[in-house]
Amino acid sequence: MSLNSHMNVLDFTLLSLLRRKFKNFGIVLVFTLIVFITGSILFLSYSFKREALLILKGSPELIVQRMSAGRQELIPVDRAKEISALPGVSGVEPRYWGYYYDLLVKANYTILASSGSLSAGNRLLQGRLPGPEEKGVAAVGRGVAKARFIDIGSTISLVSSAGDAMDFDVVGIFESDSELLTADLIVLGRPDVIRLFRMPPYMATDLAVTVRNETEAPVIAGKVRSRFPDTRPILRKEIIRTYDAVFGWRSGLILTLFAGALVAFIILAWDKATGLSAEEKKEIGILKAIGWETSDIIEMKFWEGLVISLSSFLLGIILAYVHVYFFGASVFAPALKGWSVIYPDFRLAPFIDPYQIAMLMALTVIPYIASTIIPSWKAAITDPDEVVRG
Amino acid sequence: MNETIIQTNELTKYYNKGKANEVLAVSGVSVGIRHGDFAVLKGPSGSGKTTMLSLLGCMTRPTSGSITLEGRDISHLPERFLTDIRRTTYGFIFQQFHLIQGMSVLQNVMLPLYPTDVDLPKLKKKAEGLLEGIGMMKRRDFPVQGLSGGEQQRTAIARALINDPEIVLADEPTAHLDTALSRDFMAIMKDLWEKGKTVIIASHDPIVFENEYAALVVEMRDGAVRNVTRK
Amino acid sequence: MFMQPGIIALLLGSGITLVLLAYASFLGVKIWRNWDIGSNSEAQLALERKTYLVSTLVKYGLLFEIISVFLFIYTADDLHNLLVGAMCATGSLNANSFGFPALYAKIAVLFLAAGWIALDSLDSKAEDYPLTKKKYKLLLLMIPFVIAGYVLQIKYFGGIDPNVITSCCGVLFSEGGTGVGSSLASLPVHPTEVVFYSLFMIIFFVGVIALKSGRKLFMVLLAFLSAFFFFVSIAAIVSFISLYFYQIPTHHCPFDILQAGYYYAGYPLYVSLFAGSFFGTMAGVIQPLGRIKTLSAIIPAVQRRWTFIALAALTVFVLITLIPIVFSPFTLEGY
Amino acid sequence: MRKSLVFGLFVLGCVLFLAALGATSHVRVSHFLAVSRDLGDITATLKLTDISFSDDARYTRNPSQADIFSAFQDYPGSIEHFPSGSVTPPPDFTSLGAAMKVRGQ
Repeated sequence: MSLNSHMNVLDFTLLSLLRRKFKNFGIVLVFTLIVFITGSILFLSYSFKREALLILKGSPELIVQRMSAGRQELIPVDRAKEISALPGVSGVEPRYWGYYYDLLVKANYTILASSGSLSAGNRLLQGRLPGPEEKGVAAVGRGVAKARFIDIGSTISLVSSAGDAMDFDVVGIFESDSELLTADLIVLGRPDVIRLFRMPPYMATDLAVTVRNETEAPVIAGKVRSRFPDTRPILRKEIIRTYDAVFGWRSGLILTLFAGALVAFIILAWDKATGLSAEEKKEIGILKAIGWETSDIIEMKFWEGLVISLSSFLLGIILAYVHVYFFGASVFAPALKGWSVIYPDFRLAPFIDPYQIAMLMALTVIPYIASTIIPSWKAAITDPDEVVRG
Repeated sequence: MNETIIQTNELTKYYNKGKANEVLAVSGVSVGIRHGDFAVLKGPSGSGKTTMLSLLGCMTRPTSGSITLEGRDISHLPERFLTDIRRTTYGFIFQQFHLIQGMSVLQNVMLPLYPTDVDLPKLKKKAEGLLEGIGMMKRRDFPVQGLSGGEQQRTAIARALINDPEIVLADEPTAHLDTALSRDFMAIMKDLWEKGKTVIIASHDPIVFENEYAALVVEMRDGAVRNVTRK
Repeated sequence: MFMQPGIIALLLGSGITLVLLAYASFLGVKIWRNWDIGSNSEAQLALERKTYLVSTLVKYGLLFEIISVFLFIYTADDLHNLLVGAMCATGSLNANSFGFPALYAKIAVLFLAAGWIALDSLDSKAEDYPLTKKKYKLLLLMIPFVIAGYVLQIKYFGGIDPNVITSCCGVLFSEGGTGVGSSLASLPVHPTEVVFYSLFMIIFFVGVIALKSGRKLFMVLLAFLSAFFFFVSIAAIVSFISLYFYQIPTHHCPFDILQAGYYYAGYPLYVSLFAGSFFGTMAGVIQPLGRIKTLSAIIPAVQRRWTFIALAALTVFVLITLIPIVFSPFTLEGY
Repeated sequence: MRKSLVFGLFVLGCVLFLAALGATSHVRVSHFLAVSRDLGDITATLKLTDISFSDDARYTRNPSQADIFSAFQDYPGSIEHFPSGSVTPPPDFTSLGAAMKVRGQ
């Protein structure tokens, strides 16, 4: 047995598959769809995960929040001083931020106080950020700009907690490459945020702590917690781990829900393989009678499974790739993203490696192939003698 | 050339042994077939001819007794090796022709050697040669289901010859043919026999067993040998 | 912990492998107990036909097991973000005591299944199937490993607590540490290099003699050396080969070379190592079978072919290990 | 041409196409990696902690941060929204005479 014989058997298999075009193309179609759906889910969540991990590498190492009755409360700014006195802490800065529900477009914005400017070469902001103490100006995310039809130079009007309208000149808009981070942001000067939310004086939303050595962040978090028992320190590492778990969890959940469809397909494959028509059975008997061996028939059945699953697998992966990375996963994104008004519209970076491929194989090809083994063997042991006896 | 090629000894075959539908198809058959014999298994249907042919052709193993092929006992060989023997030594022509529907004449002829290490273009050439020899070349790419009975049988003959078999077996070859076509078939068989092949035919058609060159006629009834005539 | 897509895929894939191999051994027991090659009964014929099914099941089982080993390593690697302190797959696998044993069980299944398939192909070449009874007993030997691999992997994933601080590979393989990992890394670089390359030279030499002369002694010697070389190579990969690939003198992880950042160098590396040591060992293992009459004509040719494959694969393996050593400016002088 | 060759070419074509996609993916990933430096800059400057992934409800916008707002504020009766909320829409309260609509449904 060498290469020629395998190629010949493959030839025959293809010929034989083509004789039952509709049935086999139907199976390839359904299988492709299964790979496409599974692949889209995996690619999408994996890319989100990798992007989130990269993006969040720059976020504060430690956030200190004050809790009251299990809810987050504003934190007195003067605690910053005490925390910065802890050994290993290099700086503490209060953060002022909150959510704003826009009745007009029924969307949630994130309002954030500016604290400094971006580095000079940053290409992701068109215009500039408001200065920390500047009043009456704003930088907004693409999503907000689209929802409110604004551009640089227009004004955006928000209603403060006191009920009066505040107008801001838009001086900066984030570029679309940054939408995964900034879609719903409105960056204002600090005095404006305080006025908009009517925050009491000397209070901030929470404190961002920078540490000299990140491996010591948990120790510092412990110290903060023992000094201020009503606080909740959040480590960057924890956030990153949470994101990792969450995306894995989400796609796992969808996959589990989707498993029903997969099982249905496997049953179809099993049925197709076991329900050999009398004609097919007779053919296999003839092949055996004219000199094909049982293992040749098993090989033919192997090729049959391979041709169907490999074609579907490759087509499915290609479609999933195009769907996720060229069309922004238009079919599944809503399920993963939730039902927002401002959908961050971004092009995902295609992080793909053998892991995704192996995972897809284990989820689609292996169950299919496995479900055809025993039926193939049953077909292959057809007695050649039966054909002779008619 | 007159030494024995196949020798059977007390060959017995049961189907479904030990079950309610047990059938004794062949019982205690001992015959010897020589190189270059033109042998006919003669007898009414149900006499065990076909089972005998199946046993001689390595399609199935005997329940007891033995078959020796060129001095080698093959009655206990596993199926894998029986197939090997069948593939290299035998050409089989079935009563119902047993062509594979939906494939062309040429493809059908080539089929037996697909799982061997043969080069496909070479195999194709050989198959075309065989088709040429029996006047089927014009039907080369015809799907087999569109052929007449005689043409189907010619295709089946070409298929049986693709592996240059030493022994050609045919089961009731003339059952579905009219007299003229039956004579054509016998002419082809005679031609093969003259080329030195051993031909074994199971039939109850006088056109077959009353031939002058049918050297060995084994008459069977109820699974046993009634009469052996050697001319 | 089980909701990660990687874990779902792994449990599904290796679960199927488990079912296939368990069914194969169930059939194996049936065949082993009722086998009688001399009989022409219909029951014996049915058993003969079942052998085809068992071979097919084990072959697919091996194929799926290969995918599942990779998937297991990838998933462990992917989990390191969830675990405090884990920097790569090694750290994740150390998150609890089931990680590495699960991997070892899976690798054992790989070798056993491959060995079984080799025996099976040998057996089917002889007309009386002389190895059948032995073969199916061996199949039973594999089952505990398959089950252990599956159970350990479930315990491993079930036992992973994303908050547990695990030792990352930097800590694990640091010279002062304890445990299997660090004792591998503690092998000093230069002596390991010398042992590794000289052992390869010896194997190559023995292999060539075995090829030329076909003498029993050298075949058996080759088998022992190949099996030993497998462990030496794993130690060498942890000790110095991986360092040359990463070009970092402290990164001893044997899994990261499978990643895109290192041009997937790990795949040819491990494939050639596994194939080489497998065929080298098998060439000697089948030596005693030469005494069986129907196999005696077949075995020498097979041994020759396997020895040749083994030498070729091991040469490729060693050449791959040399690439970064020769072509990169990185050196381990002083470490 | 023999069928096995046609199939081989089909598989080869698909693999090549995938390889081409892989190459473009490499370009896009490296583009993203370049952009991600600027993104990291934004994260660091504005001290952001979360990605703008699901802003359907306030409390899903910054999942890593404890919230001033109760989980039930936007959709009364909605079960804890994160992460399962993405596949579980809030319950329908129209039977209680309450008017509530989910965008896009």
